[in-house]
Amino acid sequence: SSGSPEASAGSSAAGDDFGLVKAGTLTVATEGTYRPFSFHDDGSGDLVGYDVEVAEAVADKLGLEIEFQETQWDAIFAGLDAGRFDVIANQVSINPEREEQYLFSAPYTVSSGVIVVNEGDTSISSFDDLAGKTTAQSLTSNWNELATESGANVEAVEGWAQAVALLQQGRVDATINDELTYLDFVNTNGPSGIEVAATTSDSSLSALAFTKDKTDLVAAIDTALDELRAEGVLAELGEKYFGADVSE
Amino acid sequence: MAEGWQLFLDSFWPLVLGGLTGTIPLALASFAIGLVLALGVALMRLSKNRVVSGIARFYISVIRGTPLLVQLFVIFYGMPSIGIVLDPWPSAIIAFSLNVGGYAAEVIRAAILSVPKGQWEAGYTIGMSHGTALRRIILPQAARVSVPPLSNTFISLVKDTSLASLILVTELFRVAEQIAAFSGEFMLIYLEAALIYWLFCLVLSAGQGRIEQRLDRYVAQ
Amino acid sequence: MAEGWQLFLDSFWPLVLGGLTGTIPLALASFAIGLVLALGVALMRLSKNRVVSGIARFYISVIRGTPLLVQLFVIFYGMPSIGIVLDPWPSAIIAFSLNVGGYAAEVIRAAILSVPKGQWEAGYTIGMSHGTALRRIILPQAARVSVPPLSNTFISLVKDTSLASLILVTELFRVAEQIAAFSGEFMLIYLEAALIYWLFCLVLSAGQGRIEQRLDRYVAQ
Amino acid sequence: MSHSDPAGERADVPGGDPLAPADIPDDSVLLTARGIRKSFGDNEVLRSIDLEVRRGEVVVLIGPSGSGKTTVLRSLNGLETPDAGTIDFEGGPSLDFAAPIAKATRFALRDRSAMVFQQHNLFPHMTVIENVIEGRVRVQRVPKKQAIAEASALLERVGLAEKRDAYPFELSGGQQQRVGIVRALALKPQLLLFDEPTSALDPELVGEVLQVIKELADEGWTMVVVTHELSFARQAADEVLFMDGGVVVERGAPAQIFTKPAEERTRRFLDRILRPLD
Amino acid sequence: MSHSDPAGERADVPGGDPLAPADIPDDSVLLTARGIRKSFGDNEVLRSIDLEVRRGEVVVLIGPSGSGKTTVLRSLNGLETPDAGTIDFEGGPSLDFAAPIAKATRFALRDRSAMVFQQHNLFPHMTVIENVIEGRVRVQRVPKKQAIAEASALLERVGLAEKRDAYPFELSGGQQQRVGIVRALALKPQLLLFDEPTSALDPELVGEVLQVIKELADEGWTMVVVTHELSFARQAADEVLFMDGGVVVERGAPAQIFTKPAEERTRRFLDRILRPLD
Ligand SMILES: Nc1ncnc2c1ncn2[C@@H]1O[C@H](COP(=O)(O)OP(=O)(O)OP(=O)(O)O)[C@@H](O)[C@H]1O
Ligand SMILES: Nc1ncnc2c1ncn2[C@@H]1O[C@H](COP(=O)(O)OP(=O)(O)OP(=O)(O)O)[C@@H](O)[C@H]1O
Ligand SMILES: [Mg+2]
Ligand SMILES: [Mg+2]
Repeated sequence: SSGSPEASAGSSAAGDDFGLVKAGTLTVATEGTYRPFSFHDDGSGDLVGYDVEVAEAVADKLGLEIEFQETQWDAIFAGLDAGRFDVIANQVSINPEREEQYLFSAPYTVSSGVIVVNEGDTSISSFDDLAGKTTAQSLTSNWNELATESGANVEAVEGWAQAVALLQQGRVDATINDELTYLDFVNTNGPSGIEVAATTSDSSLSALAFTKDKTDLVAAIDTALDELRAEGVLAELGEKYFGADVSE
Repeated sequence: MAEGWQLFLDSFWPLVLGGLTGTIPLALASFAIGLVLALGVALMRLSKNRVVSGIARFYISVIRGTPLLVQLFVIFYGMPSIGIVLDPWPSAIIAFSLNVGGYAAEVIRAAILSVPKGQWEAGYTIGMSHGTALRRIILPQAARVSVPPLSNTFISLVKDTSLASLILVTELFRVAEQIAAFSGEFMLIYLEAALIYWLFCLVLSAGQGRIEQRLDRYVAQ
Repeated sequence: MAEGWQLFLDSFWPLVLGGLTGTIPLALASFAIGLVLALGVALMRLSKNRVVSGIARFYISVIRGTPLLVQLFVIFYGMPSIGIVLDPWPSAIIAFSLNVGGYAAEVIRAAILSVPKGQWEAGYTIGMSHGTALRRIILPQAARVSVPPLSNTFISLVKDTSLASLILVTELFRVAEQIAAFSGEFMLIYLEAALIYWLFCLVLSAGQGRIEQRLDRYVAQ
Repeated sequence: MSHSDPAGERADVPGGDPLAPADIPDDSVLLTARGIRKSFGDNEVLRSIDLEVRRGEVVVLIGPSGSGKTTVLRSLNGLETPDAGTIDFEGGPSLDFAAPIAKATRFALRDRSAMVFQQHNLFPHMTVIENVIEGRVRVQRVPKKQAIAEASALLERVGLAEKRDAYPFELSGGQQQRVGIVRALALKPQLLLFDEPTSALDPELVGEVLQVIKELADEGWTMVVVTHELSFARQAADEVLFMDGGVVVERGAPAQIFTKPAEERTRRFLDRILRPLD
Repeated sequence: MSHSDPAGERADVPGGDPLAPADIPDDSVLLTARGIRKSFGDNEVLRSIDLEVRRGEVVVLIGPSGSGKTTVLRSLNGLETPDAGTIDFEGGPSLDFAAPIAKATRFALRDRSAMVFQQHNLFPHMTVIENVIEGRVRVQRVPKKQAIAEASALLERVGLAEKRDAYPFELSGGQQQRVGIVRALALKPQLLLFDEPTSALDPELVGEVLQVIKELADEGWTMVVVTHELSFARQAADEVLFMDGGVVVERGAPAQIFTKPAEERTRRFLDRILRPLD
């Protein structure tokens, strides 16, 4: 649904230049099970979420159709390598290891990690306190590394929901995740007997991820992101999903 | 609990739909193709030619010796590296067919061996070739023997198709994951999914009964 | 490619170790317990008492009709809600044992039925009770028949244990996931894992052969 | 303690012929069956069978397939439970099938007799000697040493001494059937039941088995034999019963039955067997 | 076109007895087998067997179990491939087992003869009529209508007309065996091979089957019969061969073999069968 003429002009060019999986279409990989970034409206409805809408806005800017491919995180990078997607929009946070293998767009989410514990658990008030404690992390998230660095022994789980379950059942001491995830959870589920014990000092940056050969595409998308930021679109989306602008 | 119940009701139809549009067609297609494959492999396995039976043996051993998950990965994410890019559904059908081919081959082989040697000879003595005897005499009898084990293979397949979500096929379990991720009630949703899988299996078993009856018309009750 | 090869080598031992400390012990323990369970269920299933056989029937149908993944989840994440909190390993062993109990029960039942009725009567006529005849005459013969199908059950179990990673048990596949997540080389690592699963299965099949030989001493070759 | 098992003792008389029956053949009535009825579904297989067997007597049952011969034997051995009628063993047990039978009573019935099947039904996973001592050791709780001694003597006597450690599949049909007989003898029952013991054998092997059975008859064993070997019946039987359609059509001494049967049905049956081609 | 199948034509002579052989019994030599040898592993089962069968002749093979009788029949029917020797059918084919046999030749051999097994080996998933026409339609490519007409006539003739649509399991052993014979006849072979066609039957059912075989003999069919029914051999055989240990020990007219066998082994074997108890 690209309205403006210059956009559609761009698209005709785009189709051939970016070496897209499917000419004229931006093929985006996302989990579809990572609320509130990428999930299905009331479970079985349309694919929505902050990352999803950001990707849609970007495609719109480039005058490209957009097509989402939903898959587990395990498969997401394999799929990107296999040339099945053009880009991953799933809160991929930038870290050195990944930068060796992949290209990143300008970050569109800036947030900090939080340690979530059961209410009234005073034994943890900082990341240092995690030493020797047990945390539940989804292996593939970058929070996993943070927990490990903090000296916690990590129980790997499928995702946030399982992590919270373990925490509430008292089988782990804490779980580290994105502040935004936590807020969304509390907003929808109401008081769940868990609270934030500490927040990371340095915040993490999430961006769209590409294979190394997609330099042109990344350049184009960075411009698009800047425009969206300037037009306040990213801020709107932030408000919509988090009640705050999270794009910087 | 009330809203849990509500969620259960709201999710039921989407899950069933995921089953009817994803799980069942995927399972049926893969099973049909897999059976043809399996028959071929079983016959190769029974061949007197060492090389031929060796190939079948190896194929079966690899299929049965490696996790289905990996087989899916190789076909969907691995083959592109040798230039073969298939869409999710074809990839899934190929992977599951190959898998069924490996498991069902052993079932069919056992069924063929279970037909008394005298039946082959009765066929030969009325002038039949090996092929004709196989087609007209042995396979019809082997079919009866292999229905129960094959229906087990099929039921396992129905559940295994949940792995297809890994390669972008949306079926019952994928839908369950989506709802679970949204609501956080993964326990409830997974149980509901299990219930629906179970219902599917009950229907299938009933089908098995029907087939056995039809094939049983020529054996003493 | 070179560093891919390096990664392959570096990962090999950790993966094998994951198999030896996770996969194999888990599979062995669950299989042993599961077999005992299965024997009981099979006998219940064969009971003339409608209720008893009905219970067995239902148990088998549920175990076989629902995804193993869900069975694991129910025991690990679900049971706490009724106050039972088990550690990962106990949960996994219980879940897999119950699962084996369902599948192996049908195998054992078929094996018992495959022993000629005359063997029961020969037992009775020398004064044996039903129980003694079962223990001394029928089961030893049923054992022989059930080795091949049971070893299939076991091989499936070995691969299914990869699901234990979902409830915090560290085994071969979990190790693979960790390495893959860290290196991003999913394809390579999963293939390597598959290779190791396959090697395990080859060893197990060899074991099956040995057992069959021992049991075959009393049948004409 | 099992040493006090009387049957056991008696057989241990040194020098006693191992083939000799535990029961003394004194012509007194051992078994009386009256009005035995049995139906499978609505197929009435036995319609009031009466049978009396004296100690040391050899009763032969003949009759067409499906006439109920096997069912009679199975009823006597407690493998089948008749719908009506009574079975009385002198010295017990005494069963009336009008009422349900207690488990203990059925076991008592089984202990009185031992059955030899058409298909030998040896235990394929046990050696010959293991087959023979199984019931003695596991059921009658006789010490293994003693059971083995007895079994060896019996095997010796039927010419299978050197096969004692062979598995059934290693034996010829005739040898298997002889082991089957020894397995029955080993239990020292009062009554031996044979169900077509030779009809699954190659013709040239029939002799060796019939010989053994005849010897047992001569030794004074009480037995009921279902067979189509009329020559055996002629030589060994004290009484022959011809069954058809679940009733005893005719009974009498072999000489009478085979030479001048009273019943037309008997005559036709004998003809079909003795002169199949005319 | 299958209509030009000569065998087919001949049998269609209106009013011709369906049991009559396609081959004219003119006493000329039909089959000559020379020096047939066969070993399974190092078990030498046939050691140079010679056999000559004339048109219309009935040859009966007798001998103890394991002597090689079945293997001889199987060799003649091409179910077993001898290690050495020759088999010549008048009018072909002619096989020398010194060299490997071409597939076509083996099929030609099979077409000349048809075998009736000890266990009838009917196809359980086909009705009686389907069993009988299967070879005729699938192999000899005779039109189904014609095959059914012929088959019905044959079934009629052996008294199984009303069983044409029954499945094998619904028949008695004797009926099954008769269908087995009809299935062989339907192919209009030149030679019929019977391997103990009655030894799996209840004794009172033996007669009905032997009757049919005897009729075929009288009609002039050429046949080789393995049997232990000496009464049949006596009445129907032109020549009797006694086999033991893979060789033909003795051959001759039934009268001679049964009354004054030249060989000790023959005598002992006959005794065991005729007088099992002494
Ligand atoms: N367990 C059973 N269930 C149903 N019917 C049975 C059963 N056992 C025997 N019959 C039927 O009872 C009838 C008599 O069987 P039985 O075996 O006693 O006859 P028989 O005289 O021993 O025949 P044969 O000479 O063939 O052994 C047959 O019609 C048989 O089909
Ligand atoms: N396929 C085979 N493999 C190995 N040995 C065989 C095979 N077929 C037959 N034999 C052996 O060949 C010998 C002769 O067998 P065959 O069946 O011809 O004897 P037979 O005279 O028909 O005996 P019976 O009267 O028991 O049928 C036997 O010792 C048998 O064990
Ligand atoms: Mg009987
Ligand atoms: Mg034979």
